[in-house]
Amino acid sequence: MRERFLTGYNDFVLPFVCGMIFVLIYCLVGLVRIILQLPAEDRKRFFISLVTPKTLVKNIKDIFLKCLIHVDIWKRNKLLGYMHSSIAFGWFMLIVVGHIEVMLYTSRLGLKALYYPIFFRYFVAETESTMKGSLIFFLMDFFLLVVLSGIALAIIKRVRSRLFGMRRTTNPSFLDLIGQYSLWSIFPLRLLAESFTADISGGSFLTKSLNYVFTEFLSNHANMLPAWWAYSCALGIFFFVLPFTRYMHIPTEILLIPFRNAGIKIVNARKGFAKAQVYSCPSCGLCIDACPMGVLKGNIKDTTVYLNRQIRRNNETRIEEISDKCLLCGKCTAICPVGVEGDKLRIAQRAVRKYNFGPDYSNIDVSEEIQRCNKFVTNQNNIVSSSDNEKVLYFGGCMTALTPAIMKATGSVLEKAGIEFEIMDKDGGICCGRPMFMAGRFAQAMQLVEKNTEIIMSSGADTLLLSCPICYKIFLEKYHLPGIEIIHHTEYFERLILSGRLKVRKEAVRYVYHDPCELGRGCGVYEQPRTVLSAAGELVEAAKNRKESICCGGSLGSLTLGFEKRKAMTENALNNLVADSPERIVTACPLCMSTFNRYADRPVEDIAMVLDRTAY
Amino acid sequence: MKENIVIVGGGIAGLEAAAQLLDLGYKPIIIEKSDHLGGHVADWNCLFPDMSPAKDVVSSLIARSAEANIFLNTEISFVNKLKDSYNIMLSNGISIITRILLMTTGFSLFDASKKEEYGYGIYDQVMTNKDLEHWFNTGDDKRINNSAMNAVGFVHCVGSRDEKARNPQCSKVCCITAIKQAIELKQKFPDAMVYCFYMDLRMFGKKYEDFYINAQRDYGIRFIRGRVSEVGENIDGRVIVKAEDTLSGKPVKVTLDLLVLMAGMVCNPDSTKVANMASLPIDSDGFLKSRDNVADIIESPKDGVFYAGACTGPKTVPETLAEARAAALKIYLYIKGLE
Amino acid sequence: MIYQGKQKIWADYQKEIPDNHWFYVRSCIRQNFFPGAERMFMEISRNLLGKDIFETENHTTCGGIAYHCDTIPQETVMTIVARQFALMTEAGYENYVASCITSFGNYIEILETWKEFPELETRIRELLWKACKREFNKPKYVAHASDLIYKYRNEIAARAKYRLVDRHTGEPLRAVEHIGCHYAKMFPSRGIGGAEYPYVLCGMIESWGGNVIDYPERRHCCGYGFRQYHVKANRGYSISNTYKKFESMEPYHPDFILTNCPGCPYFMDRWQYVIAETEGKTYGENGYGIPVLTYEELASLVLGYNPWDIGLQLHQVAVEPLLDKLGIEYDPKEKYKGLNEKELMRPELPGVLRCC
Amino acid sequence: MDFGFRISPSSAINLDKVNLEKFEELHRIEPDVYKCMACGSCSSTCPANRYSGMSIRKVILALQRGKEKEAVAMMRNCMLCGKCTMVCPRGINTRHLILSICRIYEEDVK
Repeated sequence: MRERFLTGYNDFVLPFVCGMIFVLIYCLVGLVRIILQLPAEDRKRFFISLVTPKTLVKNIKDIFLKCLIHVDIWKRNKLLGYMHSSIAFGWFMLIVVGHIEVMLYTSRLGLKALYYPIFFRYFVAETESTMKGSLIFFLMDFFLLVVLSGIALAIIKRVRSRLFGMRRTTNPSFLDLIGQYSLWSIFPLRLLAESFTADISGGSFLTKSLNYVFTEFLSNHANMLPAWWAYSCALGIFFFVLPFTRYMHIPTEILLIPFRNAGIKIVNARKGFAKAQVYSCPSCGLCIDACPMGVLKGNIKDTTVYLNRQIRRNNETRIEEISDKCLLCGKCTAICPVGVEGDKLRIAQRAVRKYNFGPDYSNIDVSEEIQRCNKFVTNQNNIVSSSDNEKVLYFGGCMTALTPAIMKATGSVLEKAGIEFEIMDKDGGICCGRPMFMAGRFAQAMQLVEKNTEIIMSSGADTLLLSCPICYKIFLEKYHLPGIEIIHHTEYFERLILSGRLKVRKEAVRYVYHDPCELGRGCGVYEQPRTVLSAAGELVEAAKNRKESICCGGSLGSLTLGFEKRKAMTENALNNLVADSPERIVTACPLCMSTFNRYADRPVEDIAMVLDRTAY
Repeated sequence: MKENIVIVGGGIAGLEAAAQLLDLGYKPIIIEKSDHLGGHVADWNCLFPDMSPAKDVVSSLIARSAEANIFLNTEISFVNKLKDSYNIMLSNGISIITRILLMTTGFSLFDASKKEEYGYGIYDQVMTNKDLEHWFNTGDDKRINNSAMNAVGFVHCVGSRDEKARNPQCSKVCCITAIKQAIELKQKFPDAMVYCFYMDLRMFGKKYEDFYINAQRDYGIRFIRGRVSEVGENIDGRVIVKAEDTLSGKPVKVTLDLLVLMAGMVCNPDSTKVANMASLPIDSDGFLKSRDNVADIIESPKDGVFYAGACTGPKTVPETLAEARAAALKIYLYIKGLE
Repeated sequence: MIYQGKQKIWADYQKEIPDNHWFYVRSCIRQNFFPGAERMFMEISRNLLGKDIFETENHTTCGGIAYHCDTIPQETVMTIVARQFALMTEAGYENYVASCITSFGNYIEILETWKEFPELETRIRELLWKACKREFNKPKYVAHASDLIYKYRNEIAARAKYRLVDRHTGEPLRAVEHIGCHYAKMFPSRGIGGAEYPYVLCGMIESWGGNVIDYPERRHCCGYGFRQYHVKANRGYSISNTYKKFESMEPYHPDFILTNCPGCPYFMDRWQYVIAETEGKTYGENGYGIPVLTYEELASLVLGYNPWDIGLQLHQVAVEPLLDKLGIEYDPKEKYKGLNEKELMRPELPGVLRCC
Repeated sequence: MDFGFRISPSSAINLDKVNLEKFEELHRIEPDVYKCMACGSCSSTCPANRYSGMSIRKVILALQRGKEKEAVAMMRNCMLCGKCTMVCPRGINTRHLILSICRIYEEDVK
């Protein structure tokens, strides 16, 4: 191996070197800014996590599996997974092997280290006889082939996205297109350039073979330089546009993973962690198919991928529209390969909205409610009755108030199991605060949380039972109720059945269970309702279920979706549920129940109602 | 087929019944007191809920009933009851002996000047629903000044559901007519504020509710629940309307460039006159009394005398036409029974 | 405004008023408010027109104020009225004329009630007999004194010395007429011209040469409303109503207001002073108020009586600008002289409202 | 001069003088606000009703009558729970309407 030029330099490296330097500086500045934007506490936590061995290992593992191998996409669709990992991992390996090669065969690199690993073949001469690193030659050609296969798939995907399990894909912006075309051209041009040079610099099965083909009709080595120029230019263009395209996700995701592993949450709507999420979005468009609003074509541009794009463009009008329209079902978050939290990001956008006035609950006196709910307090000294029974306080919530059948059925099931309970909001209660929270008005939501906490804490209960997943989520996340177990009725019923306190008669009825967004994706409760239903009848599954369950369309999350617009979503969700011809649709959320009931062609019930019918 | 059938009234009910009877092979006689056929509908411009032109409805009815014997400008002078028939003397000197009499005498529009507090006929800018339809038809009314129509009000239930106006029943069609006219005015004067003062809104018919929602959402017509108590005239000739906004429990006052009174339907005095001559009973609401208000609305208690349309109470156009068809069929069966 | 439309309504609401032989009952409060008014009624109808108007010092209040203030039960007010009718019967009269609008309304209401509930009339006859051993016939005709002046309006016009025309411009004077609420609002058919467009005062103004103004709040109450005024805490409500009327008539620049009720002229006159003091606002020309006259005073003025003889000095709002317009001569020095030529006390001049 | 009483402001609503500029702005964002037919379902189901007299139907009316202060006071205890949206027979998106009112109107109006 010897270097062909004394200088070790040719002008064609300039486009690449400039692009490289630009993108590195850009990323560095961005990194520093994002870290500075984090709240001080989060920043500290981040730095500590970087040096904690456990998180360090996890970071490396996650970055390798997610950024290079794209395991999440593999799980979803093999072809799509291969496409992503072939490009990412292949390119990564080209860079790694390229560097090894340069380090093995050259000394005194100096500034040449900037471009030698990329354009090494141009600067060296290698004869067959001196070729000692045929393995390396082979590896380089192999990974180039891998990347090229990925690029080929990417081109096919643009035309036939259905082959990759995607119905719809993102509409690229102009810069995205430039980035994409330059990315696509990098590797064919590299192949071309290396092939032209292969007789001088050596090559393996791919480059060498092509070289033979080329020399058949293009024997002049002068053809070499334009190919290398083109290759460098493609790289340069790609790097220059990278910060302004979706490809920014490549560097950002490497930051996002340690952020997430450090347990950082979105605080500022546009800065810090939120910004990292927005820039991590690869515009893959998986969220478009996931979005329940997608049944109406007009809503496609309101999916998370477009939210990220608009946030990057600071288009306030569109940001507001997109973030207010969302049902907050959380499905885009659940399926996002890079972990952009579409729902939380939107709530954060809602939170920055300016209101001239807002609610204030300081005038609300809860003493009457406290009086009503203190069944478990025996005397005026606030001593809790010492019975061995559970002391269950049942909070139906606003939505259950509109579906009294659920409240009645729940009460009846509890009675059958011999549970002592008190209904907290028999005559109307105070809202749990979740709807207010979803509207981004956190302080007001917390005021409601405080009011309810006061009532619950003075009730003497040891269990707080909820039948509404909307309430359940905020109770789990924002309420601090020491000594009181917060439990959803699906979980509680399962416990009663498993412990034998509730006997259930199994009937020959086919039930399908709809996972409410807030209960499933929101609180991770998937199994308990299924156990309960399996005890009461035959459980069949919806076409898309659990993490991928489709929102009923009634969600309080959306601020702007009108009643009429929701109809199509509800019907779509119903079609999904009846895939396996169930006789009855069962859910565990009063809002889902009333929404489905509006358009369903078969009975829709809450799980409590099923249990009330079958338990004894 | 020699049977004489006398239809009293050449409004849409009379014309429709005549057309049906002609189809059944009879040659009915229509007696109309005015100089034209079509009655009140002929004075109207468009009909709810599809805004179909009234003149199309009327002209098609006139065309279909053209073969009948039609006496215009003719009133009934007296009616003699013979053994099983009636001798009807007309004002033009002709007398007809008939066994079958179909009353399609319709209604009268409530005389809005009787609601003195609304100042119809006294204040310059007050008109009735009928005047407004006339303007829609001809564009001729000095009360409507095309360049100064900033605020317009509609008063529902003028002379309906009002004991003081001695007309306690609901006139049925005014609610939807007011909404129709409000929309039409708003279309002509998009910048005008249009108010409807109502007590109840009775949107009972096909597509009426859609019409109402349109008026609210698409035309921004303001509905104020409260009966107008009194109307005064401003120094510049505009009218000041006072009512209670019963939904907020506060008196409300507004200055308008035009006030349209939705005059209701009352029994036609001429109808009562003929009824008296033929000894037909009058119901407690002043309209003709049917044999039964549920099952036999188109039959009088007397054999051979039938009713159709608004002579038995306020009716919409489709209801009137349906009754006219039913009456024609009933007459046909009645004649068959006689033979 | 379509004048013919009003004429049609006026034609519908005419009532029969006998020309002569009336039993006259005075108002409780008018003699204090505008003492010249009732005296001039007697003067004009008896002395000038030679009508037979009988009055007796034995009559009392009709009980109307107490009735409308909810302080006496219906039987009581009916018995009081029955006694008045008994006085009329004893005097041999059948036609009953009241000076007060509320009285007029009260009589009509009671007669109508007796028509609907004859057993009530029987009971009242018993009560009256028990109380004072009197019996009565119901009057054949009940009229308000303004009905009579309306009836005599053309006779008065024929004898008039002045017409309601501005001497300087030759234009008819602009007059606001205000009818007492109890005149026709309860029983429209009992008032001349009905309740919505009463003609009783319009007729006088028209036949004496003036022009009647119709303004948006014409029908509105003057604000007196017994309970509103009698309870001091409610007086703000009373004056608010008067204020509303003045605000509404202001753009028409009326020359005077004509009334036929005891309370209305008093409150529309005195409240102009209070409005001027509290709001700093006056409604006449050059800081004056709008003179408020009773129909008797106006009749006396056109007939040429001396303004100070008919009690115009007792008005809060100065009448001099109106007198000037009418061309009526008066001696300002005589204004506060009593009948015996003795100087009465001069009232203190208000701060805002301009007076002479 | 103090007489111990004054002209009290009229309680009547004068529609000629009501400034509807803000309401028009609200209407541009919430066209459905005109659809309310004052059935009262929203008020009867509202959990905040018993605390601040909240009734979105009254709020809509009060804003159209220029009674902004009254409307804003009623909204004080709204919890945004969405029951009113659920029960509205005319499908008005009351929750967003409430948020829009909070953005357009101000608390300290005269």
